[in-house]
Amino acid sequence: MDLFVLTLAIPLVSGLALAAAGERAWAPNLNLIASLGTFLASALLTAEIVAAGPRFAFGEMFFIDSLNVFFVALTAFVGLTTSIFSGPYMRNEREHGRLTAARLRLYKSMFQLFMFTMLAALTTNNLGILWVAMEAATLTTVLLVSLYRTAASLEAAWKYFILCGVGIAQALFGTILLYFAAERVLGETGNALLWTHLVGVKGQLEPTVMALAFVFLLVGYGTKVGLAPLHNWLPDAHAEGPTPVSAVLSGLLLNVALYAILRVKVLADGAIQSGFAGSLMMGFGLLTLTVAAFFLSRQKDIKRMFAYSSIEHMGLITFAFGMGGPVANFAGLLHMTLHSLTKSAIFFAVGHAAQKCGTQVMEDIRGLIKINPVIGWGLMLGTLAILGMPPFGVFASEFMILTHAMKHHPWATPILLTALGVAFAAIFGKVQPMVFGETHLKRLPHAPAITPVFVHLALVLMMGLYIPPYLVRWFHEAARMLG
Amino acid sequence: MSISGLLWQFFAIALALALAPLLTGWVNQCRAWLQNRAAPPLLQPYFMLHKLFHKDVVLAHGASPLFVFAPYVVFGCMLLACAIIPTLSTDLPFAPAADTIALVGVFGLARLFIALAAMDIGTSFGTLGGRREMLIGFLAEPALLMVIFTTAMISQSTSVATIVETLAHGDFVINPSLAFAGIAFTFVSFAENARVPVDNPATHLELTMIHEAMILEYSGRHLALIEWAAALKLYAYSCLGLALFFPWGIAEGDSAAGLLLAISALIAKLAVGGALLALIETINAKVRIFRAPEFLGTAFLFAVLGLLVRLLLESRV
Amino acid sequence: MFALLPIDVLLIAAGTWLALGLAGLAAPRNFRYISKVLFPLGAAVAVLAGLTSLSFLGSGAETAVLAVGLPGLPFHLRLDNLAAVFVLLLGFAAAGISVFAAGYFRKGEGAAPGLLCLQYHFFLAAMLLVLLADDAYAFMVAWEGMALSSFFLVTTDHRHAEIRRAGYLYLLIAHVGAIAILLCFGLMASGSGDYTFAGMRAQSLPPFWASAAWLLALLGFGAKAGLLPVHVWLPEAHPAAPSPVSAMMSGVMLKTAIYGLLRVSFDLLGEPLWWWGVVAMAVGLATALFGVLYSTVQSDMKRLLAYSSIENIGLIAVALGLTLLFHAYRMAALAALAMTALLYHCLAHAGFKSLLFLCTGSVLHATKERSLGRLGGLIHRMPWVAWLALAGVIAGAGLPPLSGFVSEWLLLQGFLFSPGLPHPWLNMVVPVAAAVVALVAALAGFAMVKFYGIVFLGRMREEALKDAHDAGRWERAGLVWLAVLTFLLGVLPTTVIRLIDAATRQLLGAGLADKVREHGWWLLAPISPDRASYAPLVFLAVIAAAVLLGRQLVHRLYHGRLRRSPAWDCGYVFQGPRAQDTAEGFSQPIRRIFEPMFRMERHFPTVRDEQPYYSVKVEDHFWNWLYLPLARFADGISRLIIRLQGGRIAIYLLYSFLTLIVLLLVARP
Amino acid sequence: MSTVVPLSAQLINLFAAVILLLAFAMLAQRRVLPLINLFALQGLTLCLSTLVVAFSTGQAHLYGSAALTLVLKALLLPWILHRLVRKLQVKSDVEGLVNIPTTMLIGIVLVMVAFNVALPISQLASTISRGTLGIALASVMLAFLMMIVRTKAIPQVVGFLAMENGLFLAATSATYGMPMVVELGIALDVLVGAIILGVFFFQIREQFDSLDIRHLEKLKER
Repeated sequence: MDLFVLTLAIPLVSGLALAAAGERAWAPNLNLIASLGTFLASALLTAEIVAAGPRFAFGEMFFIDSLNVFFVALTAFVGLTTSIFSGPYMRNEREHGRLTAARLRLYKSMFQLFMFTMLAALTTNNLGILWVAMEAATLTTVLLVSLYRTAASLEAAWKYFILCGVGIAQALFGTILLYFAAERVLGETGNALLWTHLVGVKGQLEPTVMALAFVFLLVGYGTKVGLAPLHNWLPDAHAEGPTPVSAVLSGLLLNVALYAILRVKVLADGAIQSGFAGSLMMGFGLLTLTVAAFFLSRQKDIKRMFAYSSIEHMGLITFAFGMGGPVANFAGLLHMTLHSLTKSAIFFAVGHAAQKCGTQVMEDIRGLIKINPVIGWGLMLGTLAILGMPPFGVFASEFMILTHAMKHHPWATPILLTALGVAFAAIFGKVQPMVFGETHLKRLPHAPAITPVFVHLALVLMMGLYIPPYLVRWFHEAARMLG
Repeated sequence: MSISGLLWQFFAIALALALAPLLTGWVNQCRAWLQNRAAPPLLQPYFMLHKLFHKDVVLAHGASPLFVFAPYVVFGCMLLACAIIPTLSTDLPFAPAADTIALVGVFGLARLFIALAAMDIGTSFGTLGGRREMLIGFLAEPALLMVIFTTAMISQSTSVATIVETLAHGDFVINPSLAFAGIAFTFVSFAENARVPVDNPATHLELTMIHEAMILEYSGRHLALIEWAAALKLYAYSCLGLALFFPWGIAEGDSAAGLLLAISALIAKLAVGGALLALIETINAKVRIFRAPEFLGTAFLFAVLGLLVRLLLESRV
Repeated sequence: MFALLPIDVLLIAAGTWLALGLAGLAAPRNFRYISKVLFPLGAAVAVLAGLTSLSFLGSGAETAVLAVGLPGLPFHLRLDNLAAVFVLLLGFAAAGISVFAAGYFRKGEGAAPGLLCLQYHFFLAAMLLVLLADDAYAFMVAWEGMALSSFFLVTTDHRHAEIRRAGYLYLLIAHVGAIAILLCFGLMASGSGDYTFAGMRAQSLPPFWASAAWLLALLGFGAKAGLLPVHVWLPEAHPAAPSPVSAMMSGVMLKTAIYGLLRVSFDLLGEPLWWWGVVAMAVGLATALFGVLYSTVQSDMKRLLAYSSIENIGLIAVALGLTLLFHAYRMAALAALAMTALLYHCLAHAGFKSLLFLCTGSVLHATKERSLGRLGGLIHRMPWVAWLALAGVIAGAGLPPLSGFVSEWLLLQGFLFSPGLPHPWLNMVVPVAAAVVALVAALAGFAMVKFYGIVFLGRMREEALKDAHDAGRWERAGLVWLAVLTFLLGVLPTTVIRLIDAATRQLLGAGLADKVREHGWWLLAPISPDRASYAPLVFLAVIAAAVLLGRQLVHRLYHGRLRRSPAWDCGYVFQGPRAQDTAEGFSQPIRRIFEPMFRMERHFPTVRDEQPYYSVKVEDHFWNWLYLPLARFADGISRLIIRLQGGRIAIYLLYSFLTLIVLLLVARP
Repeated sequence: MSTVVPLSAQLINLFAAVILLLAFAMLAQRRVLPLINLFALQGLTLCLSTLVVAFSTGQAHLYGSAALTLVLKALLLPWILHRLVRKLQVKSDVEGLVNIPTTMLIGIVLVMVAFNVALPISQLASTISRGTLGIALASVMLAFLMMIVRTKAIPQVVGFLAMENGLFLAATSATYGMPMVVELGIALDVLVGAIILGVFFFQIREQFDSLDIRHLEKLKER
């Protein structure tokens, strides 16, 4: 069977099945198996694409090239580790009485459907379908955010829904404008939203229209990426949703939204020829980075803080892609990968920590290293990794971004330096006493599923010291494609 | 390094050992005369030393080996200082071992040991003396070094022998910088040798003493060594001052005639110098300990002025 | 058979350290295995590294490339003479410290020994890699690895909030410094985009950008070295760490920062500008004076030593400034003189400061006490530690005939010739700077007397000190090793200078070795014996002869009788150990004379006090002048910015709306 | 172009104007049920406009779009909203953050902005309905404004849906509609979104005893 079809079908079918089946004993296993299956299919698909080059599926509706296949693999991988993590985590939540069986069913089903929408958004060749999938991704996660049905989680979900809904509406307007511009070149063949066709004629697209379209798309999808000042939904949703959801929101949804912007940027760049899109992204990136860094220092809730850290990194990545060129794009892609691995690892550790301490308030979490050294070290190393400490890989991409900025946009470096310094001071200052220090809590008897944390961190560590050549080739190709 | 040179070197050391107490005695005598007191005999310091060497050492219970060891080190340091300062001749085999900067180091080493020894017994006066000594030390050292810098710049050398040779035997040049340096050096020597107005070697008044406070617990041969070392230090400073600022008469080679002349010149200069020292001590009052920074600050100022004058007026000669 | 190059040996050494660290994790709680097997092995590796670089010194550079790192930028490594001097320092200092550590870490104290072993050996390996790195990425990875591993070591005892705070401050400043270094590399590579050091060497920057890069380097490396005003972490972190770690940080890690500065200033940037020298000298003088003044007023023995490290780093920076000046004006011989002073002081400080920190470790173990006010008289209980510490104290006070004096002597010699500078202002101001150096040296003597006198001499201020025990065998061995190094560095300056001359020659194209070699191995005369000379062996021999002869003569001519009695103390009857000076009392003159330099909080007792007490707390002005305003500023900004997140969805929508409208109105391609 | 504008274009422009008028009317409407009715009316107008375009251009798939609009926006969504209002017993008064005249003034400014932004694009367009792109953008913005100024959940959602109306108008006016598969996807999303919103209303109502979103202002930075 076609690997691509499998990759998309497994989450869709299992999501529907989980919704239909209800909370049975085998449901968690099905969830896990489905994620595993998706991952295996995507891994094989990746191998196939790497070996045989880009391909279409379902006519020209889906298109897998070296840019998105690596996001597909990453998405499936994080999806898998999140399922592994969420098994014991959700069981504990249920034991604590925070969730009912019905909600667990909702969670599993929606999780798989969310994976489906992500994968569809990544692989579609049609910018309209991309929009549809992005909207669907919002819809599948909005109920997950309010899973606990607390006042705060409802509020968070409502804001998430409204803000992202409005944002995505703007993206639709942008898509319409894009279609409008494309139709003038490609004619009414129905191919005018197909990226593979668009990219061929990107130089002929009307610059004025493309500029407006890009603005709408950037503001629209940028809302989902969490670009300041459109980011306001993000911390609330991350903090109030269940931790696995925070992990995938941070690790995957933001990436996919950014991916959508990147696809459009290629077209805008081709049409406008003046670095307009790049400057806009750089501006947004810097603003986001700075704003998020200053938000960090006043956080009290641990998940909220790491949500802001995600915003910060999205800003950095946006900045990198804004700079453009093979090096910066390479760095941006690398940073996206590493950020999703690291951030989801952190959320796993945070989830366990918060569960053990029974709170998300950082002042009440102390001495994790005594309560559970594995969680403590996981959180510590994850934090250090996300802060860009070598030898973790995040440093590698930050190294490239900073040095590239130094070379081409030296004016931006003081801002970058300030923001990174402030972020470091804020995050590390909060995490250190949580991990170290005295605590009155006792060690808990049962061990958590902490393997995903260390698998992620090991990967991140490896990328800091050694990026396998095939990965490099692949990144290079993707970076070149982005222009 | 010739045999005769070595001999003259040892002779210079022996002369220092012999003359140092005499100088102290001479200063004391002059001072007594100036103060209308009956003067002790000129040889009184020798009697003192002899008496002290005879006495048993009374060692406090808490004394550590460092306490016993320190007087010898101090004595050795002062001896070394006397060995490298050209008292009679500039051709000293030991002189290359230490230049003026190292000389400051030697005094510093002695100071460190005596201050540590003062703290060793653990009495209130000992530590008090130790800290005051170190205080004077860090105030005096920069000034002394600036003085040395001034002279060193004139001769393009920090070696004492070379400086003296340059100053004594070069063309006669009026060096106003040397006047400043000389004043600064005088100030520093008063402080370093525990003299009025910084310290009073004749008092055991608790609140004012510095040097005496440090050696309160010493007795017998240890005390004798320390007193002798103090005399040597005075001698060394005097000789250094004389060598730097009144270098005439110091022999360059090791001819017997030159050295004889040098000895007589030295004794004459020391006699005058000692009398002047007594005079200055008499007409000044001891200042409070916290006026000492001002006193030595002035010395430092003079030294820096000397340096600047040297750089401004004399450098492009 | 293929021959192992020195660089290979060093790489193997680094690898072995990493392996030893991981081996510690294999049995993290097996105490004997870790302390008596792994640490001594680590010491052996350190000796090997030291010997390797010893044999290497003087040969041409060797390079290697490791197959890790970034794509297109694998780890480039290079062993040249500059690196070799610092590897020598690292190896020999680390050997002593590791041996000491084998006896130092005790059961049941703080973290699991395996973890400590891991962090410690990673720290060593990272430092070695810093010295060997030959491209920006490898350097940064090693540099931050060094910061990270030492951070974990500093917070070994993380139960105390102040230790955590110290660690936090340390890592924060280290990280900011690292970003500055990264930007410096970025600047240096900006033309070619080649991030290897070879690439940076090959290109020359315009003066403006070269200066920017140099200033960034000064900031970045200064943050690690402890230069003003980014020194604040140092007096917090060094006391917080376990003593071997303090020794390693102070003795070795600070020197890696100096290494970095040298590398950037002389190797990578090409021709330095003269005013860099002025900046370095000004910063160095300020740092040295600040460090020594604060060192004299401390009441915690490790803090005292930490500030003393700041002082020494300041002196090294002064030497750097002098070198830069001379080099910029092409006075090669003098530049070589100043550079030799610099390198010599690095070596000397590594020896004596490690020694002193280790001594405080032994004291800490024996007494559980760090506060000077509760120590005293330990020379009676801990003679080994006390006598070995004396060597460190003499060297630390910069007195002959030990190591600290040689470098200060060389430095002052350098100053003496600064009037030759062809610049009307400089040749006047620079010699005066020598006076500050002299003041610093004298004050260092004050601090050292205070340290030694209060800890080891006098009477025991607390009853509990009677149970203090001397250092164990391992600790003693480590101390002896470092003391011997300090002694050798003190009495064999010509030999050492001939060793480090290769580095001077590499950086400046001129060296002292030829001159030095002319006058025999015992006489140090960098220019000519007429101008200046120093022969520590003769020096030592005269003093030793005087001591021995004096003793023999006195005993022979008179007698050697000795009686014991209570101390006299001017006849005062009450003589408790409390009557001795406290640490605060001892430094009272300094506080008084240099009052404006300190920020003091004092409490004076009054007549009516029920329980009268006196207390004084000395704080760093820089907190109030720089750090607190910065923190307040950042806090103020973040207070403003968080208003963005006011909770109202309407406002959020408004942001989105306004962003859109603004962009639509301004977006013109 | 001084030639006579064809009837179909006149009709389309008329319908567009009606849509804009309805957008203003919604902005001014204080009560919930009439608001929903206005929304339904807007959907109906949109459907008619699409039909005219379809008829005059012969774009077959636009008939489908029109039907979809009719079913979804003129019938289904208003019906759902009506049911919700009844079930949740929402008080009929709609409170605004800003008083209505001010809102209207801002609205007029927005219309001017929208026209200006859309002008260069309309000039490029070849469709008969190109003039309406500015109106589409304006109604999107007015809907956006409504979302900002309303403090109750249901009017906010109506604003959200009205925005979709504007988008749809834009799609038809500029490009004769998107490809069918996209249209269907969008419609599905809107439907699912509406259903989820319904679920939400119940949850919010259950939690806060009110649909006033001023209860939803707890999550913020302090």
